[in-house]
Amino acid sequence: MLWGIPPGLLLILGVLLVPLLPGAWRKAYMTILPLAGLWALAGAETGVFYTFTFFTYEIAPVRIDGLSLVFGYIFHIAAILSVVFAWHNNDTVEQMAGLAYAGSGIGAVFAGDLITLFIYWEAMATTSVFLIWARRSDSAFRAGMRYLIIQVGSGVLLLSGAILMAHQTGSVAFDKMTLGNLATWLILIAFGIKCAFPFFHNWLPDAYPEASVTGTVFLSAFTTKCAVYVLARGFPGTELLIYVGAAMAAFPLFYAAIENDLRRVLAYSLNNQLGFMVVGVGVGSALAINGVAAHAFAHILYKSLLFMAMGAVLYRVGTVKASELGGLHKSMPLTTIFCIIGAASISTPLFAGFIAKSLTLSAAAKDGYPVIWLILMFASAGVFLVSGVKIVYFAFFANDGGKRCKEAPLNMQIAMGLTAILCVVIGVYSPWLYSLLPNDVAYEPYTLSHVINQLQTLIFSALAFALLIRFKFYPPAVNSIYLDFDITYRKWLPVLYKWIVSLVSPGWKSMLQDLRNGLHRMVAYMFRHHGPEGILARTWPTGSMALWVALLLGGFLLIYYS
Amino acid sequence: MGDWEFIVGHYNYWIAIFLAMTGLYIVIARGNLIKKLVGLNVFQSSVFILYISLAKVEGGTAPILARGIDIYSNPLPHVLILTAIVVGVATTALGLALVVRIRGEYGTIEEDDIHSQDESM
Amino acid sequence: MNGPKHTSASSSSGEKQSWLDDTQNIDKIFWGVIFLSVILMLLEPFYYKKPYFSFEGSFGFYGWFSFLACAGLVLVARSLGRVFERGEEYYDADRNSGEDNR
Amino acid sequence: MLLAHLPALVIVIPLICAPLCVLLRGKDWAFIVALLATWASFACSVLLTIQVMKVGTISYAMGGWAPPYGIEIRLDALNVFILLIVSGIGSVVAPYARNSLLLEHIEERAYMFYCAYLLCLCGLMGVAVTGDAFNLFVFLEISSLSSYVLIALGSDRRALTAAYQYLVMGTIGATFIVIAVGLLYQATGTLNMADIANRLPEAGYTNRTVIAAFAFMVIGAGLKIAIFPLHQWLPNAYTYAPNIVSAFLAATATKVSVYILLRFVFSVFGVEFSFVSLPTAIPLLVLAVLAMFLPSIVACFQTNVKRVLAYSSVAQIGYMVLGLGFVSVAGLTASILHLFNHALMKGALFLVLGAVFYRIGSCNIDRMAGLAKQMPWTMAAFVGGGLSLIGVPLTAGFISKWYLILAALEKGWWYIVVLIVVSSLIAVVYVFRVIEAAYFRDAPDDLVNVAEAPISLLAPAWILVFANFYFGVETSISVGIAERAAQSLMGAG
Repeated sequence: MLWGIPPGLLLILGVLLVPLLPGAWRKAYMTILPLAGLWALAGAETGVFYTFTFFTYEIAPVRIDGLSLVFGYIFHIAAILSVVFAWHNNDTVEQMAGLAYAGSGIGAVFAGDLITLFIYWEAMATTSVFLIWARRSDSAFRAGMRYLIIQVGSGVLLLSGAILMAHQTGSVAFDKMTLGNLATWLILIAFGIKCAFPFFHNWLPDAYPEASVTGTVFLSAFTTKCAVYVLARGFPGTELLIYVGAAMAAFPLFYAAIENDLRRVLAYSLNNQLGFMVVGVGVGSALAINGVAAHAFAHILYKSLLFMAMGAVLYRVGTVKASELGGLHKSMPLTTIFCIIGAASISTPLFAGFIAKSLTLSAAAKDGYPVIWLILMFASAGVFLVSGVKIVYFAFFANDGGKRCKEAPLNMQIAMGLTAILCVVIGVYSPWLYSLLPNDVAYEPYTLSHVINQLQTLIFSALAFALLIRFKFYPPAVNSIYLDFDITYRKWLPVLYKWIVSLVSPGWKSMLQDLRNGLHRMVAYMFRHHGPEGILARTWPTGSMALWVALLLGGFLLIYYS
Repeated sequence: MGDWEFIVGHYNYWIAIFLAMTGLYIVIARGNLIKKLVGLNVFQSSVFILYISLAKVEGGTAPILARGIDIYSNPLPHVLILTAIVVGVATTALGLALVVRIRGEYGTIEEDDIHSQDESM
Repeated sequence: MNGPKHTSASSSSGEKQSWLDDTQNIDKIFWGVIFLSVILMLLEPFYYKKPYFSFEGSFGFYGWFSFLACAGLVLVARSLGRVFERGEEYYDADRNSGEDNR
Repeated sequence: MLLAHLPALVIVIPLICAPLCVLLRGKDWAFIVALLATWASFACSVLLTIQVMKVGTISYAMGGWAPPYGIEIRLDALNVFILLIVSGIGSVVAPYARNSLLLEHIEERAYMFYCAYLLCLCGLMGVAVTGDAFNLFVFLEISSLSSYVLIALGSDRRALTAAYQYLVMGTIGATFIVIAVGLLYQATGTLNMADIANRLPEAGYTNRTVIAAFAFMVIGAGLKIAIFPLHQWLPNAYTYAPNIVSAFLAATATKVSVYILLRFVFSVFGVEFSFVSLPTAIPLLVLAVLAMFLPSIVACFQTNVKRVLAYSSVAQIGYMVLGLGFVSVAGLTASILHLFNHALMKGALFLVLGAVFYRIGSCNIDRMAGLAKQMPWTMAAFVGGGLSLIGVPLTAGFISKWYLILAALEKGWWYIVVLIVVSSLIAVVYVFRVIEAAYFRDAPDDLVNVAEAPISLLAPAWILVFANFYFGVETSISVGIAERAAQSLMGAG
């Protein structure tokens, strides 16, 4: 803890100074802040700090243990890399939103109880939406709005679950939960929304491609991985998650294969990778949880690398539509290399992805889930084809779209370079990452059989891709969108709503009209009696006043004597 | 004490009640401001009679401290009524002053005319 | 480090002809990939695969499984695509094509 | 030595200074004398309050005559509280007179005004302090007569008819009270209120004279209080009177009459007789509820803001009588508390209207449109007073409404609570009408450059507004005294 400030809050409060600093100072300050956070985190010892009681509930804003430390480190690293990537961009809103978003993500990871978690959860939602709105286009605004509704909706579910749990168990501590009652179901659904479970996943492919160039890099790291962390913390070993994870790993690939907007392809492949982590959480064994942490660590790196590459293309060329790109390797050679490293490190040996994902795969295999393991194999082959090869091929090598542009700006190259180096280093020297993992389980990724199996998988999926391209079976990238589950709430629901309104409104209007008339009549009636000319307000002749006195006296006497 | 004695025995109270009712009636019924004041006076005089009749002691003379006078009617109500009379006079004087001013302003002292003038204004 | 496309280290930016431009080099890469896959299949009997599951032990399982997986994935995706494809303005023009850049 | 005669001094000071003002003739001298007189009497009443709070009931024989025969001044928690209100308002309103009279054409006879003002103050304080029934009638007549004069000084010619009507009704009311006192004297043979209370049981509570006396007293006091059906004289009187007079009378005159009713009904006749053997509670409650609603609705339709406030006074009196009708310590506390709080509210509001009248020459709501921009301080004071009238928390109004509701709940009459709340909502309507006009409409064209009211008018208004908020927050004094008074009334009954 730097000067006693909890890790997440350090960034969030630090953001307040950002607008005050001019140009270069601001960029330096924004980079040093997460660095300081990382350095403070490195020294921190595990335990629960700053606990206080809020009404009768024990609040533990900072809890540091093996699992949260790993996520804490990677979140800080991701924050640093994203800030470096965004050096060229001096839109204050985006800078502040980005850092605050990273801060709230880190805060959520270290939250020890559901209430602190809820606060950071909401903070993440509200700060991240500005990264989408920073694009300042109408569709970005609308996508951001849908994104916000879904994220805040997840926050509300989390809160209601927390309240129910506090009511039932009397404590809001955030630890392993079982799916028995409504409270934990609500909390699971809340985590599921942010972890892009099937049917809740649409905000991911809908909002991420709409965010700004640098915004998506921030977005890709925190929300989803924080959701994975809370799932790993709250629901390890829940059988249901294995099947949900498997589904998540499979279906996005189909969309990614035919999708035109390359950042949307990456978003779908992000969803697919989350599937791996969710399966890991579902299996729940020590090895699996290690796998989840390692995979999250590696995935943040190579996914943000890919998003950076696509961001650079979008920044230079102005579009990431596969149908309009191609042949950029000539004008952006460095970005091409980084993109290839990013694609490779999805699961190629000697890169980060390989050593991380193999943990999950072998955990699944060890615990005897053949079908799940097959789906995961299908998914890992597919994801290499779709987000690895397709992105690189269509963006940089396909038929020349005739677009020429300068190389990505220097800060982008630095950021991508650093991320690439990290991917390679972690891939090559795996014990470093394994030392960071929560449970210490001995696992050797680089066995001969494992390497060859992995190479076979990759080379044959590349073969499939080459044959499909050669014989023109690969669907041409065409400028259209493909319907997803979100058609329900973006098309059918509005139509239904309009239909209901058209039915109800005539009745409603007439009812309102009657009400208004009734009111007017009443006021008019009141006015006739109480208005200036009314009997009650007119200046009475003295005689009638005296009459009233006599009447009242008579009345009282009658009552008293009766 | 039979009904007849009851009525004859308390004839002064009956007079007081009669005066009070006529006074009130005049105030209620008459529109002329001065007549109302006269009615008010009649009403107050009924109070005076009520108090005085309280003070009467059988066979008592006027309450004067002098030798030879040992039975005298109760002096207290008399004194109270002195004050009440002063109050009555003051009220009537003020009322009449007001009527003079109203006559000056409105040109009439009939309450209905005054009322209509105010309404029309 | 392999992948179907192998870029030349010395490609220069600007209009100069890059090594990849002539189709002859692309064929070389294509056949390189096929050659690599054949070698890997041949290596199969020389190492013990420690399979967890029975089907994992079959000959060259990882190779043909991933080939079929990818090919199937793309073909199914293509047919599904035709069913779910809609014009850009489907959600009443609220999804632009990501034109403007930051 | 002087402190021993403090109870008498409180009345004597204004009584002596009144003729003094007339002799001095000069406008400034008369003002100074009047000011000093009111402040002196306020100081005396504060000292008396402290004494009573320490010692309990003080009894002072006027002229050395022992109580049952001589006139006695008895001061217990209730008297001293009323004394405090009357002299407090009197002292705050007095400096106001200096400026507001200049305009209202009575400037050359200002000394007459100060004399009547002091007499009225002396009469009201006399009623509050005296322990003798007939003496109470005399002081009541003194205050009434001087208030008729004060009202008749109004600039509008309708002030004369209003004063005349108030005279007639006031005299009828006072005569009813004197009849009641006479009948009580007949039944008990004494005029000292405490003595009457002791002797009434022998006279027998089923004695017709006592019942008749009670009826006359209730109606007489009711007429002076202006309880609902008998309130017709009040609106014209307060509307057409000069602003300082309406401010002073609205805050004190009706309060003293409520004191008379409280004193007679609870101390003299006793709770057991007044409310148990005779069914007085129900009619009083009915009249109170009517008073809370009908005048408020009328107030919503008035165009002259002073008339709005006059009708609102009738409604607020309904609250006091409501508290009285509960016949419980909590009810009485609420009623007595409302005496105090209402005096603050109405005093402040009428003073504000005085300032408005001083600048734009009318209190018509349309003429007051857009006034907030030109007279921000004045209208802010109006908003302060208005909030207290509505009973917004942190104001004195809220406290009295709060205790009223507590009393109603204690009796279990939750529908009364609903009625209280609804009538306060009506109060919101007529207060907001004025605020809306002043703040949200733009000024009529001929009233564009209106200067802010002078300090001498604003200071008293703002003092009362601050008092409203002070007693809305710091309630120990007001509730403390009201509680003791209520206990003493209920206990003594």
